[in-house]
Amino acid sequence: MSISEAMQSAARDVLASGQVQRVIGYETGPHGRVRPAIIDRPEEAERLVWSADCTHNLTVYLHRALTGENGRASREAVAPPARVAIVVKPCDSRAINVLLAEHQFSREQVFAIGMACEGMRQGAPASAPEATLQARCLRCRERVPVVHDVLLGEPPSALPEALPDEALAHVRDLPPAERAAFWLSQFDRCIRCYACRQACPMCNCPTCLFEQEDALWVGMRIAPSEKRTFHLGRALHLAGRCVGCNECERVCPMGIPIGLLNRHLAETVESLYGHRAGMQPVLSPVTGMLSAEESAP
Amino acid sequence: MYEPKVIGFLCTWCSYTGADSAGTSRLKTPWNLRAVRVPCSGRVAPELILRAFDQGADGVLVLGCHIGECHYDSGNHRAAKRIPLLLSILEFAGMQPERLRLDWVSASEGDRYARIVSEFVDALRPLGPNTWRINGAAPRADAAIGMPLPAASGLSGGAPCP
Amino acid sequence: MVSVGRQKNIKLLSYSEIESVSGYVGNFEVRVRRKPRYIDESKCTGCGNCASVCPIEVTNVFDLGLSTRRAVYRHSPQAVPGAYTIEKRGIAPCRNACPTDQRAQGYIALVRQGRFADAYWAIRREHPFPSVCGRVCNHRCEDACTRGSYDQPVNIMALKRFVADWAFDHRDQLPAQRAKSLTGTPFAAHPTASGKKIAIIGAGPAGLTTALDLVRLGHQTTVFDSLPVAGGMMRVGIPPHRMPVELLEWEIQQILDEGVQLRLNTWVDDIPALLDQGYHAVLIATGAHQAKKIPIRNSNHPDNWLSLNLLRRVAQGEAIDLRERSVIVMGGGNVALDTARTVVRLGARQVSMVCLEPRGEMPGFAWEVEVAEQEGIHVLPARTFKEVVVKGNRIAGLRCAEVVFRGFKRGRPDISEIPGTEHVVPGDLVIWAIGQGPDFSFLPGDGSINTCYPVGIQTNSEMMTTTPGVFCAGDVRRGQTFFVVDAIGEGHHAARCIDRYLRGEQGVREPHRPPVVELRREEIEHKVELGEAARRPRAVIRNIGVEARRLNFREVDLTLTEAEAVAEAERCLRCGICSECLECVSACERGAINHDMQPEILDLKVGTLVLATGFRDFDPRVAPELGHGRLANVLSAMEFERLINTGGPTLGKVLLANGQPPKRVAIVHCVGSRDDRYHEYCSRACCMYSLKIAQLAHEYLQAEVFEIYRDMRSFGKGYEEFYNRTRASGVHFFHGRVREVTAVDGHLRVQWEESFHNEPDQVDVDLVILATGMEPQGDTARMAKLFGLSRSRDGFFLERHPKLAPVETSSQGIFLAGACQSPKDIPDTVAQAAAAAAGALALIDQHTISLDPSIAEVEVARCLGCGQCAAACPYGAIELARGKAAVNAYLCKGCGTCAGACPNKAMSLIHFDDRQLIAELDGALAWIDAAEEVGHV
Amino acid sequence: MKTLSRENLNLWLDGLAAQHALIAPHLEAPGVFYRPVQRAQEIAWEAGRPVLSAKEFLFPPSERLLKVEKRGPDVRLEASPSAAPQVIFGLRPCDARGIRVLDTAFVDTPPIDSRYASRRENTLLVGLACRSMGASCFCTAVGLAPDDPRDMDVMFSDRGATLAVQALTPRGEALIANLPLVEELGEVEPASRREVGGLPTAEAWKESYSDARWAKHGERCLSCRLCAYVCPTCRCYDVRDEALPSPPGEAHFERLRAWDSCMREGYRLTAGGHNPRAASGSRLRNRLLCKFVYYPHQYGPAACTGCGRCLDACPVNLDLLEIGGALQEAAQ
Amino acid sequence: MSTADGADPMYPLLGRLVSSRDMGREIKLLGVKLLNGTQPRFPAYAPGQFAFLSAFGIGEAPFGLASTTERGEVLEFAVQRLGSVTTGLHELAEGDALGVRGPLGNTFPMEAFQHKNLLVLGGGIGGAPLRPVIHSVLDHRQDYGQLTILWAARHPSLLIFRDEYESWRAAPHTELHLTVDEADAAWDHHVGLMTDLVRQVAPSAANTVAITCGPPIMIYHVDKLLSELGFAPEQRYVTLEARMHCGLGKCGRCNMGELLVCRDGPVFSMAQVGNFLESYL
Repeated sequence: MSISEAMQSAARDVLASGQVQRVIGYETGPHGRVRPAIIDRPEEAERLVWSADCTHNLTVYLHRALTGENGRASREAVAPPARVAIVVKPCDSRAINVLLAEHQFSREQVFAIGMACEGMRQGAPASAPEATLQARCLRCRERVPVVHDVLLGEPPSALPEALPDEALAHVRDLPPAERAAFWLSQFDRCIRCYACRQACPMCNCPTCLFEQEDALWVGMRIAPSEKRTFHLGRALHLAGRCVGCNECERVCPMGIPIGLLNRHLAETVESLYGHRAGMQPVLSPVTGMLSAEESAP
Repeated sequence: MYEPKVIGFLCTWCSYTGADSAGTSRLKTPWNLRAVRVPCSGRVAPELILRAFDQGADGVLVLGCHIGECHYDSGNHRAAKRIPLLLSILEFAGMQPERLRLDWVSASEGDRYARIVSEFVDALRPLGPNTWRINGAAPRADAAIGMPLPAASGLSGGAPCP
Repeated sequence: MVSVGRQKNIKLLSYSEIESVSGYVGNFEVRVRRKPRYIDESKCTGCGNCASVCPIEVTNVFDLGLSTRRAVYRHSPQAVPGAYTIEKRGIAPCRNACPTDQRAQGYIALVRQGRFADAYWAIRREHPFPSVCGRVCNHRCEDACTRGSYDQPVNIMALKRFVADWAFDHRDQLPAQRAKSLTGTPFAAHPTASGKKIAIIGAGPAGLTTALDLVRLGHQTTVFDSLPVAGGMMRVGIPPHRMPVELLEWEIQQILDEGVQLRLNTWVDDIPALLDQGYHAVLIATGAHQAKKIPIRNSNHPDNWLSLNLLRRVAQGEAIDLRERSVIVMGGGNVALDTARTVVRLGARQVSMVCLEPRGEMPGFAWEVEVAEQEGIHVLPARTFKEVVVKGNRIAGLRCAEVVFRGFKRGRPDISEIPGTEHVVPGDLVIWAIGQGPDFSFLPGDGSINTCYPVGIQTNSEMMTTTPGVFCAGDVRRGQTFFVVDAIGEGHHAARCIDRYLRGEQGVREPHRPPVVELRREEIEHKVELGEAARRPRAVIRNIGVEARRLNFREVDLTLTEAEAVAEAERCLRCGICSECLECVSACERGAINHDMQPEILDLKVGTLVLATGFRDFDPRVAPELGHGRLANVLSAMEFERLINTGGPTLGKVLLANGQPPKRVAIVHCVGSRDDRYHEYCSRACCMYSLKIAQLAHEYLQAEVFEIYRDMRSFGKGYEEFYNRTRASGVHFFHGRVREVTAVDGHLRVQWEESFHNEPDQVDVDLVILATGMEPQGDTARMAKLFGLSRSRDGFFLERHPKLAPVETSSQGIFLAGACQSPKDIPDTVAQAAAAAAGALALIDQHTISLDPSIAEVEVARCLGCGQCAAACPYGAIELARGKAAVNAYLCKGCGTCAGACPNKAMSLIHFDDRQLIAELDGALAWIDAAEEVGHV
Repeated sequence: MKTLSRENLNLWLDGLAAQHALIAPHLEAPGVFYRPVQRAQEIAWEAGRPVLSAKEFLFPPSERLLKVEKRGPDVRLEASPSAAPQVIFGLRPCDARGIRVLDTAFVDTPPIDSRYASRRENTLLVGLACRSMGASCFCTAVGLAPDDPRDMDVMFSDRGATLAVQALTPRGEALIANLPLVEELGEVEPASRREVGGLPTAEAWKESYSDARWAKHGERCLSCRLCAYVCPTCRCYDVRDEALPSPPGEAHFERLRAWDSCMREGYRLTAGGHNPRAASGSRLRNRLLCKFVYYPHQYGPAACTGCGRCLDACPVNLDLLEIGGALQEAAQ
Repeated sequence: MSTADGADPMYPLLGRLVSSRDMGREIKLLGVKLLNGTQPRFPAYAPGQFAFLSAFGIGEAPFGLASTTERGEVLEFAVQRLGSVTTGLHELAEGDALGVRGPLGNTFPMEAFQHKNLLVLGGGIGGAPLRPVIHSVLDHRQDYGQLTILWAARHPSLLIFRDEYESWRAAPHTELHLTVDEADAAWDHHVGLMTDLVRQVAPSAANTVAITCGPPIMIYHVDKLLSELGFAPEQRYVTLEARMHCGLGKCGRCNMGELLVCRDGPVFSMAQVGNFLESYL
């Protein structure tokens, strides 16, 4: 039985047995593109697939699914599902932990179908033959989701050596002036479509701080400074929360290396506070107390 | 002669009073600092500091009570946790780290207050005005940066994502 | 203070600790732990009888160690309430270690005071056979003794023996304090008869102890024993050279005097019958009197004797002649040693002791092995017995082989024989002393009383055998010989079990064991330093010479002299402070004393709190250069105050170490204050009290007084005048910062810097008084956490605002009064206290409280309920309710940390909200030249 | 047909760049964009469809409507200056159509939007025919062609060494008036077409309003604005006053308008808190129906140019053709 | 085409606040006088139309014109403080400058209403755009039949134009009915929802036109009720509110299906609304 089939039957079972009312997984769309699938009936399970192109972080749908906020065409409220099954990769599963810590839903509401992950492919299936793993997957050492109720697939016994983060090192090594110029040129391309934010499971504020009507924090102008403020601000809000799924960077139509910001802060948080987002369901340490030794004057 | 514009977030119990005592004891402190009084250094949201730089501040100085002496038990712990992260990301984005500093001044330490502010301003002068606040479009410079940027999710040529 | 005590609206919870504080202004919940005084405040008249009989002397903290007080004490003559208090630290390790719960520290303390009779009766409380355990005990008390961790344990056994012997020697004029020895126990001198009869089989330590306890509980007890003498092993197992018979007999007689019936020479073998005869309960305490043998070749040759039989014969006075015999004693335990040493006294030509265990691992006391060798016994350890060699029909010796001994595995020795080491130990009489077990032959054949071989008779936790009403205690229960204390311990327990069996609920409860004290090394040293325990080494036991022991059973070890006993007793550290000797209980005429008092938890609901936890006097030893604690005649101001106080330890006399009154006195200012090495702040009160001291020294001691001051700070009403008067009275004032105080030929030389021009920079005096400053109480940090307060740099509690809210704290409804907020003198303290009281009353009177307007508020529409704010709030004022943050306005102190933390700025701080702060920012940065302008695409 | 040699073309373009703003496809790290260029050689010739449409040069992501200067009670308003002339070169037919579509809303339907209008009348559209259609292109389904010249002022067709040129408007004529054009025999060979089916009729779209599938699609939608911002015809905007740095004693503001999208959750949220399109499905439906039903109703033309950008851009692969196809089936 | 001042429809006319008085809790009636000078006068407007007010530095928002041209040149707007713009408008002092754009949108077909009985139902701040209707009727009393005004609000303090009730009642063939969801001590009128009041008044549909304005949910229920009472769709008019930024049919914000509230509305007959693709709810 292929992993896709295993996933399908897992989904079918939990739906049929009424354990969950909804399954969030992957399906294949037009042009062979893999995309999120949200199914409510056992017979739909056959649509589900698993491949090295399932790069989306589906946890972005969890909160909305569980509160019944999305998936309506009319204003009649629909009763939200009591429990939702979701297909998670290791990185995605860490997002679940973060969201649990932030009380976005309870563990009981989630049935995590964990996938032993061997990394996601760069680019399209069309380019399959020469397709390489995404850079983030080459850097990643985790193969088994930290959160899962079932685990599908065999975690590979031998792990390839994790690659160093060259891009990050490169930017860090630039002289400040050049770094500033580099980032400005990147931010300048931003069209403020907010796909990065919308695709991020952690960006779940009711209305983004940087898009408030009153423009208190950042204006609506498409000037580099506004865009920089948005991106840096967002990175700050993700400090200690970002699980490195890199969706923000993937969905960016303008190819802005947003992931660099998050990775940089993730490293800072880990080195300062020894915290890695999502390894356990604990809040980001950023609002916490200093440890005894830190607080020593 | 260039004079840095400095915003100082002073916690009302320690550093603000410290500034007060610096004044009452006639200590010379640079005029560059414009004080914004906050109840506690923990109140200083990183976004506020970001905002200050966007509005053209050349430097931001956050002063709170010494760790362990916070009037609010541990508010300053939070500042001590957050602000390093802000500094880190600002530096990563190309700002000189000298432009943001978090330090502790107690109500009695007028001298310390004066010293820190002078140090801070002196460190800023050689840096010149902050180029952080930009007007108009930035130079499209990424051609200049020969770094391996990830390909865009590739709208061009219809390479789909993924 | 007194008026406070009398004021009916003031509930004074003295001797109490705050355990927790929760809630908020108007609704505080304070959990108070009232430490037990062990004395009922309402009954205590403060007469002090308890203190007069209390044997425990400890340093008097109130007099700064200048005097001592008893473990039961009154804080100070003026204390309110005047009730006494017993200071306990739990029970001493010695008591805890003893199976009989013997309060060793108690009788030791009494011995220390030469109150030997009291000591005797204190011992008798738990222990009917002090003379025995004063001799043959394995004294676990000493193993546990804290002093052992310092140098050597107190020789408790010797002290017990001393008391026992002293009592025996003075038995005629011994005050009859039996009743007193029963106070604090469940027993009564003249108990009301319960009408229950109990049969006890076996007159050993277990049986007799149980019998005595039961009689004291009002039961009728009869003790049966098959032997013609009572005492069991104590009587027939311990040879006279270790345990003189007459002492034991005297102790047994006292037991019989209390009404225990004794039926000797009676072999009971039908226990069910006893129950039929109207006994309501039976106790089997027959001990373990069967010596073991192992079946080796010729082990049944008539010259194979059994140790216990020999000892029993000797104990019963039979004259046995072993001259011309050479004896091999098999075994390495205490019985073997007793046997061997007995054999020596019976004149044996040669005595060898052969045992399996190597030297050092022999079960017998090591010291006694030495003694045995001194007495000429050949100890041959680490040998296995292979056969008893018989030549003709006489035993020629014992064939042994040397072994490697690896201890016991599942009761069997784990050994391996060393090849080629076989040899014969010569001898013509073999005595087996390799252990003994109980005799079960008297048990009913139907197994209704179950034995669990090899251990003994099976009992449940209540000591009852498998037959209801039949109990079992002592060696017979354990199946092998233990120590007398264990038997007594089990005896007590059996008595309680039986009583409970007979009376059900009304029966005696098991005594509760308070926690054991563990002194830290520095505590021990401190006690020794303060002289609470003598430094001298452990008393050694003298004994009669070896030759004096030939052919007789004179006791070998000598008892301590009274002087030695007292001296040894002085080594006790009194770990538990109160030793629960219970002298006070019998001394108190109002029955106010209750040693079982438990701490009481009070949950108070109060609207406001006032902290007046005061200060701690700066410890001048921290500044060694000033010589306090190092040089004689250097006093801290407080010490001087106590001394000059007529109610003080010296009733107002101030004399030098040499007994002379001081002629020249120097008062050193700013000790610990205004000194960046110690405290930067000025303690404010010292200058003025120094002036007072100066006047006292000047007027009452007619001494010449020198004030060495940094700056005279005589602010405040009438202070400057006081200073001028003092100056005018002839007290010398020298400006200076004292560098050090040294002893120079019988004087104290005070040297200082910063002296004024043409003024001295040193003075020789014979008394130096250090004007020590104030510092925060040691537990200020804990209190701050408890009450959610902050502390200022100097460690004192932090007021809400130095100028505008000096008595309030950042926590609304909590006020500060006195030196816990900062050093201050009495008028200031009173003023602040009044202000605090007024503040508290104001709040109470309003019935409503107005909160600080600047508190956090949530814009629910923006909140995503992530809980960062709650995590950031130092006061736990934020809860998540239905996925949104909610602020408890009472707990919120308005620090705004939540607003700083909230990623979406749903949390904002009223009066410091983001809009306002940003407006400030923009204003502050508005000096950007107007030319600058934002361009556009 | 008239042709122009590549050299001359480059010379001409360099000339244009010198006089006006010249906007043309330009290669940047993440892909090709319409950008102002200084010289012909900066132009990316072989690149496919640019990441973004050219609408930003007529309808910028954000622009100032007016400037407000407050001095005490007095207020001075200042209109923004009119736009400078610009030539957009290498424009794709779909993007040209996009601009035409915007014209109908901003210019052709009164009242005229003067900001847009002033840019539009200063802009010349110089097209470059696509040789073929990209993977996700479906211009043919909306009645366009890869080489459709209709919406251009001037149209170029690349023939290798030379390019065929045709002017379609007087302004176009004027623009190429003095170009060294060469008359060549033969016709420009048409670009290779690919027929793309499945796009429902306006009626079918309208019928689909209450189709349950919208909810399903909505479940997947992330409510970002990618589709709208890459779309050549999406023209929703937001208006807001924002502070400008001002001299002491004065307060300067600008009235901004910036791109907005009906895909945004708070798009219809009123101050009273009422949001008729709180559900993602209804927003998705509104956008697509706007293209094929509402927009035509309000301004005339259908508002989809078949550029296919939204198909590629959507992070979760919401596919207009797929959705439409399904609806079409349902309609029949 | 040019961007000369005034020609740009996005370019506001400067006006001054001549009066700002409280009508209820957080509700002010703003009187605006346009600056004369280079700017053209504000064209004549008719009941139902709206205009944008600019609180400079904060933004622009649409408000129904609460005045009539006939009653003078002062433009009146009832503004309830809800968002940032309305707050900004509330904070303006008399004499302060503000911007006005309009008049915008369609109007009530007052001619068509002539000689008909009018049922005017105003809920809360929604009553503001109906005031011109009432005024025109009162000013041309003889041209219209019976005028029945049903005025509702969540709370007495939220009722608008309270000071005019007397003059309304005083007019011939005119009745005014008030209701509030929750009353206060002083309240001696009907308590309950607008629908309750309608049931109580039970207006006859004969030769009557109903004009409703208020929160969408109220419009929805009232309209249902009216149709039950026999009002044909053509007899039922509403004015709808929607978020909008231009008022010119450009910004695309205010569409309800294919219709644009700003251009095709805000006044609709239920005959039209019935054909909306998208519900106004």
